[in-house]
Amino acid sequence: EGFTLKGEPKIAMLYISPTNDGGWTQAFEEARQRLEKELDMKIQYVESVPESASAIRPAVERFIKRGTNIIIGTAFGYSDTFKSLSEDYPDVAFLNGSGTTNGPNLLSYYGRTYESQYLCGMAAGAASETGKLGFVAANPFGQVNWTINAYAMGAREMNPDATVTVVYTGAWNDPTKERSATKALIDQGADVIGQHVDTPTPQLVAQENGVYGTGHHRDFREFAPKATVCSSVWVWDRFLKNELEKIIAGNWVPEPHGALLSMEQGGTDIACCGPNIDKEEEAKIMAARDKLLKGELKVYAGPLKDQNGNVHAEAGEVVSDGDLWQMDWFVDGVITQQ
Amino acid sequence: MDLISSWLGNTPEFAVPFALAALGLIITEKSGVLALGAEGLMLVGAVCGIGAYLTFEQTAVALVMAMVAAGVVSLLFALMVLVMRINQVISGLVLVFFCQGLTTLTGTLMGWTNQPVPGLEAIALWPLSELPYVGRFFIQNVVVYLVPVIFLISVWALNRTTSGLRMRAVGENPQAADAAGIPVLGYRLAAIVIGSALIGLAGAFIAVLSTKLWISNMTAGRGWIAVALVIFARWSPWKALAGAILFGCIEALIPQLAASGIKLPQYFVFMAPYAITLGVMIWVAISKRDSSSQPGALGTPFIREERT
Amino acid sequence: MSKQNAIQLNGVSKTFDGFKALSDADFTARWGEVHALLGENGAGKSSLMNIVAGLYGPEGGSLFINDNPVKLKGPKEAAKLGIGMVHQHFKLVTPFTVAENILLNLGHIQSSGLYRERLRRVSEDIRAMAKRIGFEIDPDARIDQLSIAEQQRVEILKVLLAGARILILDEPTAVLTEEEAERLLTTVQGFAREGAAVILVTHKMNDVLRYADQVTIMRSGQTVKTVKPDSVSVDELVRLTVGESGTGTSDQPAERTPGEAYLQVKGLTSTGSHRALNGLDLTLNKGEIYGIAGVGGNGQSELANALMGIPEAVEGQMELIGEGDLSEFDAARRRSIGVAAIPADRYGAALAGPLSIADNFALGDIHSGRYGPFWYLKTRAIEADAAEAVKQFDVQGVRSLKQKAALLSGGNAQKLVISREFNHPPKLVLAHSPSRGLDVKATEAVRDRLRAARDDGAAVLLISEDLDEVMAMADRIGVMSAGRIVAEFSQPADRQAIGQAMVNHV
Amino acid sequence: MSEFALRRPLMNRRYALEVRQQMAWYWQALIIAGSLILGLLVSGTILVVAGVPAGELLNEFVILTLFDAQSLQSVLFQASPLIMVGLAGCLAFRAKFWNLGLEGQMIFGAIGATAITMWDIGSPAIRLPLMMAAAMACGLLWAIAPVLLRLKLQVNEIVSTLMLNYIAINFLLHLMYGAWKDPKDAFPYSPKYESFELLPEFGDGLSMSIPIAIVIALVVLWFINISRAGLYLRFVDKSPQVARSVGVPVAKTILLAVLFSGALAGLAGLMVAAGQEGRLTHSFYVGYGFSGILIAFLARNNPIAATCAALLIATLFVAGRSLQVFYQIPFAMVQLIQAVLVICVASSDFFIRHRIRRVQGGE
Ligand SMILES: Nc1ncnc2c1ncn2[C@@H]1O[C@H](COP(=O)(O)OP(=O)(O)OP(=O)(O)O)[C@@H](O)[C@H]1O
Ligand SMILES: Nc1ncnc2c1ncn2[C@@H]1O[C@H](COP(=O)(O)OP(=O)(O)OP(=O)(O)O)[C@@H](O)[C@H]1O
Ligand SMILES: [Mg+2]
Ligand SMILES: [Mg+2]
Repeated sequence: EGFTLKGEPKIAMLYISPTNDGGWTQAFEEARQRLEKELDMKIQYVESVPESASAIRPAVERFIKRGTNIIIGTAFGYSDTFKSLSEDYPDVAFLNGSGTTNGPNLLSYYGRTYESQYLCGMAAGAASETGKLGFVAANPFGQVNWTINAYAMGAREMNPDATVTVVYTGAWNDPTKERSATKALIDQGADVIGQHVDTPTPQLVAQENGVYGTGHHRDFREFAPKATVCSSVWVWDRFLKNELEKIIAGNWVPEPHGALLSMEQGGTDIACCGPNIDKEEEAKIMAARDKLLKGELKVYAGPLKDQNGNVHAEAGEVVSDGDLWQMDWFVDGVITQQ
Repeated sequence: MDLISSWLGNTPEFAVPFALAALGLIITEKSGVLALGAEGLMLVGAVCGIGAYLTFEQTAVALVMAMVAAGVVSLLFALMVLVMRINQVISGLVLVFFCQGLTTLTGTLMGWTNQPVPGLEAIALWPLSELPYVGRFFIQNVVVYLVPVIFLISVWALNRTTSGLRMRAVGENPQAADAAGIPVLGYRLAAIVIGSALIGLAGAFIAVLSTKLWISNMTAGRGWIAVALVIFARWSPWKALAGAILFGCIEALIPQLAASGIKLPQYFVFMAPYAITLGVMIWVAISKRDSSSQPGALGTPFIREERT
Repeated sequence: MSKQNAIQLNGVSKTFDGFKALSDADFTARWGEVHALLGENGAGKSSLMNIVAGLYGPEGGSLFINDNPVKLKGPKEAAKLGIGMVHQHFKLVTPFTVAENILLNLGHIQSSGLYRERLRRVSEDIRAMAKRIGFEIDPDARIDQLSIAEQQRVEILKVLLAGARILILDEPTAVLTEEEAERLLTTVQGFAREGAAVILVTHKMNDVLRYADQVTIMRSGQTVKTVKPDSVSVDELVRLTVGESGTGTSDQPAERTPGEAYLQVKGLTSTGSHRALNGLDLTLNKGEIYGIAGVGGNGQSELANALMGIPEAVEGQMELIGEGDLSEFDAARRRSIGVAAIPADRYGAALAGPLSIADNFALGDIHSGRYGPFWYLKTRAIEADAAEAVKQFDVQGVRSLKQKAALLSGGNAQKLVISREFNHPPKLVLAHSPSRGLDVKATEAVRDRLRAARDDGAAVLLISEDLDEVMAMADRIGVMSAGRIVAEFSQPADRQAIGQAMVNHV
Repeated sequence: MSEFALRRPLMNRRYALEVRQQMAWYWQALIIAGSLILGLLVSGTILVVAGVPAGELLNEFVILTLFDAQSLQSVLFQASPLIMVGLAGCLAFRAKFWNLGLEGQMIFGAIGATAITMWDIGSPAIRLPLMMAAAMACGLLWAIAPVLLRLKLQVNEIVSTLMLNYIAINFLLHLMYGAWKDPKDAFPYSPKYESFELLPEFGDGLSMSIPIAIVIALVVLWFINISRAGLYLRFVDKSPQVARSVGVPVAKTILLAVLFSGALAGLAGLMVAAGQEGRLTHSFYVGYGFSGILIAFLARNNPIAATCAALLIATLFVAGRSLQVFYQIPFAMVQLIQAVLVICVASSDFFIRHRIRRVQGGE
């Protein structure tokens, strides 16, 4: 009934950026290396494939031509092309990170980053002296906004007066803009810098200026050990290992609406805790993590209101996945240009 | 007040690359060579600066190597415009394109992408640094303080030395300069290399001292803004410096506004530097500054026995 | 010995893009003499002297300076050997000051000190030298603020201060008034008397006769003969240069009754800071040739540009009676009215050198629709017409109509312009130095065309710096000086009086 | 002096460079072909140095790219917008207008076409033609400002068109992250085009954009070779000063050519959006601007040659992906190779237009 590979499994990954981008793609690259060991097979990859059909198609087709039958993408911009490729090549399994399209042989997956970012927000709230947090974000849309709101809610868990000032840089990978955004936030008094961009620049700037920060994608203590108090990290290998084993075993049935992975399912986790967080606070964060892992804590559970007082979830309700993707509102404590 | 103080404090960091690149362009163009390759040469300076730092761990070495590298790459441009006499506009564009490819390639193959470097300590110019509002303007790294010195030396060399006089003569009227026994192509070569080295320094400043890491195409159009700056500055280094500071102010203001939480249509704010560049160009054109300050032979190749 | 050879050139040849400009030319000039070099346009005078000045590299032949064989690598070496040349087209950097220009030229002379100091020293030297040779000049003046004559003085100071002992002056008097020319030539004669060698390239027989000790005549890239000027007659010199007995002044036009007025110019004035035109008034009648004589640089080009529609900042009136103000018509409109323009600068204003003869020809009649509607160009019709015109106007050297116009020789390029402009019988002909650079035959052909147009009732304006041409062609002559017509003469006119008018008003 | 000569024996001879007026067409063709081959050899060497086995070059670039139906399809798929921007480049450069704003005009073209889909203008039957018209109109509009500024105020078009690119990019992002994001998942791209809004396919998966591109190439050929505008353009290009004095409507000709150029760039935007992506995305335009300029230059502004050059560049793109996939060679290599090719072809001009001759000089 489900999808079964013809012939030996041969896997390839398509990255949107160079493997050493320090963030999103590097997290995938690290997962790939772990997967190679765990599955004991070679996994090919190609980096810097931009989000345009005329780039993706030739790359994928070249792989398929040489026998690859499992293709793993890593960008939402691959979604449409992967959809049409999956139709053209029904014998090939497609997976696409942060994608939006699905099918009998295509599964898009992403992590509920708001869970780990909620915990990072808690760490940030704990580390902050002033209660003024800054957040460097790429572009204003659902995926990003949900981390911002979760971050603010986490921070307020530790410090009810905390505020999160957000600067969007308009780009995922522009260290120049990230640096100036971070500096501006610090200039305005923020003493912990959260981020949802792809490079470690905000953490580097935080460290240079003697303030704290929380990372995204990977454990940024590698770059800024004195500043990074917590990082939201991808644990793609946990999910991909599972999924690949299912595909290799045969009869794979991808989720029809894609996989939006909770911490429990192996999407994200945290690397915690860095400096300026005492034992008590750390315990509190870890307890919250446990609850999230067990599914006892839901970040977007009601009652939930935005800054303008609109109710987005009644008590006992949870914001639906569809609404999460559409999120264009902010909770109290978030200060933004939007 | 915080906003003003930190805005002014951040301005030099944005202004310096514009200033250095514009100065480099002015030097090259004073010799009559139309230089459009700044965007590419800045990238060369940027990637080499980072690469040299990662190799030698010495900021000064990194900056010097960046200048050398940009100078070396500019030899290709010199070959195109001086020897092959290829159209200077096309040569400039191809140089940009070439450098974008080359730097991305080197950055990736050498693994220099996204490797942070520490940059330089800021030095406070006491007591200026204690002034209200403008104090932070005087807490900068040493290269920022060197910029006025570089400008002074360049202006002096251009206007107050015989070599500068010869170089300008070559740019104004190469036939006359040639008849006076001045090696036209030699001076043009020197102008290209020296100018490009400064442009390389501008790129290295962005990568090594300001952003403190390399990613491909990180100059993001600043080289073109420098080209525009030269046009509004009418080839005057001091006016170019003023223009660079103006643009530095604009660029520094954008994140400050965003961080202050003032509600603004974000992508329109990102357009601002480009829109303002365009606006200033139009304003300069309407106010009809004397166009005679453009080097007379700008963009025209020279052969001795060609009749003009 | 004072009469040693300063320069000796043996069997020099030089080719430009396949065209032999010099073939086996010999030339000798001695210390202490003024040596004139005479020859038609394109004879190779400037090329030969450029070789001496180190600017052009010869393909063959040898050069001796002071009886020593030398091979020049460039102008700097020539300067070291004491050779200095004042070029036909000045080699000055216009936005620079006089002192800066002269300092530029001193590269071969070792000098120390700060730039400011050197500039000051040069300024002093300039003043001293200027005084010595009898004129005044401000070392701090910018070149573009100087008159042509003053610029020439700067050129002369330039070579003198560079220590030149062999002075080459390429057509120095072409741009000067008679008075200025006289002063200049007396001065250089003085240099020769002091022992320098002076080579004077010129077209003017008078200069040769009055100032030169020797004269060498060049014709089509070769030196024909070297003689003492006092040993030959003017007719002989002319015969040597032109190669046939001098055409002299052709028949003077008979007195004729002019038609009604057609072009009325009133108060034409340049708007720029430099008043090249200064309230010029002029009336041109149908069926006459109106010649404008005058020393070059008195506003002739500006007048020609303004009338021909070549961008020029002027104000004033240029009424075409019955049609309207000429300045409001663009070039296309002028052409459709019947205005033909023969500009002085053929490749700057009339012919696109890199384009084909057919393309250049097509412009003449493109707007009338003769060559098809906008969306379709009748290439065949153009080529047929062009072929016809080329034949009719005897344009030589046309290998194919697709050949670049730049490949035509000067005279033939001019004939091509005329063939296009006269394709439809014109009502107004504007001709600026139409025979400049043409040989005798081509000149005659062009003049015949202009006369024929006049006889057909067209109004012809002939602007020329060549007084002989104006005298030979014009029915009425206006003398232009300092941007206006200062005197008018009807034929038969007194040549002496015209000459007086030309110089007296400067 | 002799001492000097001893030290620098190579300087004994002096060479003069002179401008050559004419060269037979077959020599010109030979020189250009030679330089192209030289460029390919240099590029090949760079690739071998970067790690591609020399024996595989031919295989990767020629056999697997051009003799494989699927790859060939990829090449054609990639080529049509490149042909369009190449033609746009030709038109503008013929008028001596350095239109570096091809990307901005593409973006606006695609925005115009997408506006038609967003607002459901016109019935499905005429939707696609409407989108094309809108794309051309918007591309043209985005080119008006720089050309008028240049004609009226002498504002340098290189800078103005580039600045307008950055403005267009940010405007696109503004739409993508704002009003025009896909309501389905709020991702930064427009809603998917309906099937009748896509450029149809014909035959075996060949997009309609190929025949459209070829037709447009012919139109451009007509414009610059057959219409009167072509004659005017030749004057404007070769001797603008003469053009003005002999009655060529210089300003109008430039305006016409540049607006046509902008319209074609707009159409290229539509070809990517409706032919490749199936919607407006935030980065669809990347790399086309420079490629368009280089194609026009390689083709000497000749529309037919531009079509061929676009195919060459498309081949390079597709083969470049393969290198990226199998040899881990960054795609930037393709950009480098493009630059090398252009430098080589540009240099060939030197030999066509000049002659080096030995003359006397020195010792
Ligand atoms: N740099 C050059 N390039 C091409 N052709 C040249 C060049 N210089 C001179 N010629 C050609 O060589 C020939 C001789 O020119 P030259 O300038 O020496 O003549 P000339 O005797 O000085 O004439 P004129 O009296 O007009 O100054 C002319 O036919 C001219 O076209
Ligand atoms: N670059 C060139 N390539 C080929 N032929 C040329 C070139 N330049 C000139 N010629 C040819 O050489 C001949 C002489 O050219 P030049 O311009 O010197 O003529 P000229 O002797 O000055 O004649 P005119 O008196 O008509 O000006 C012409 O027939 C012309 O076609
Ligand atoms: Mg001459
Ligand atoms: Mg001639």
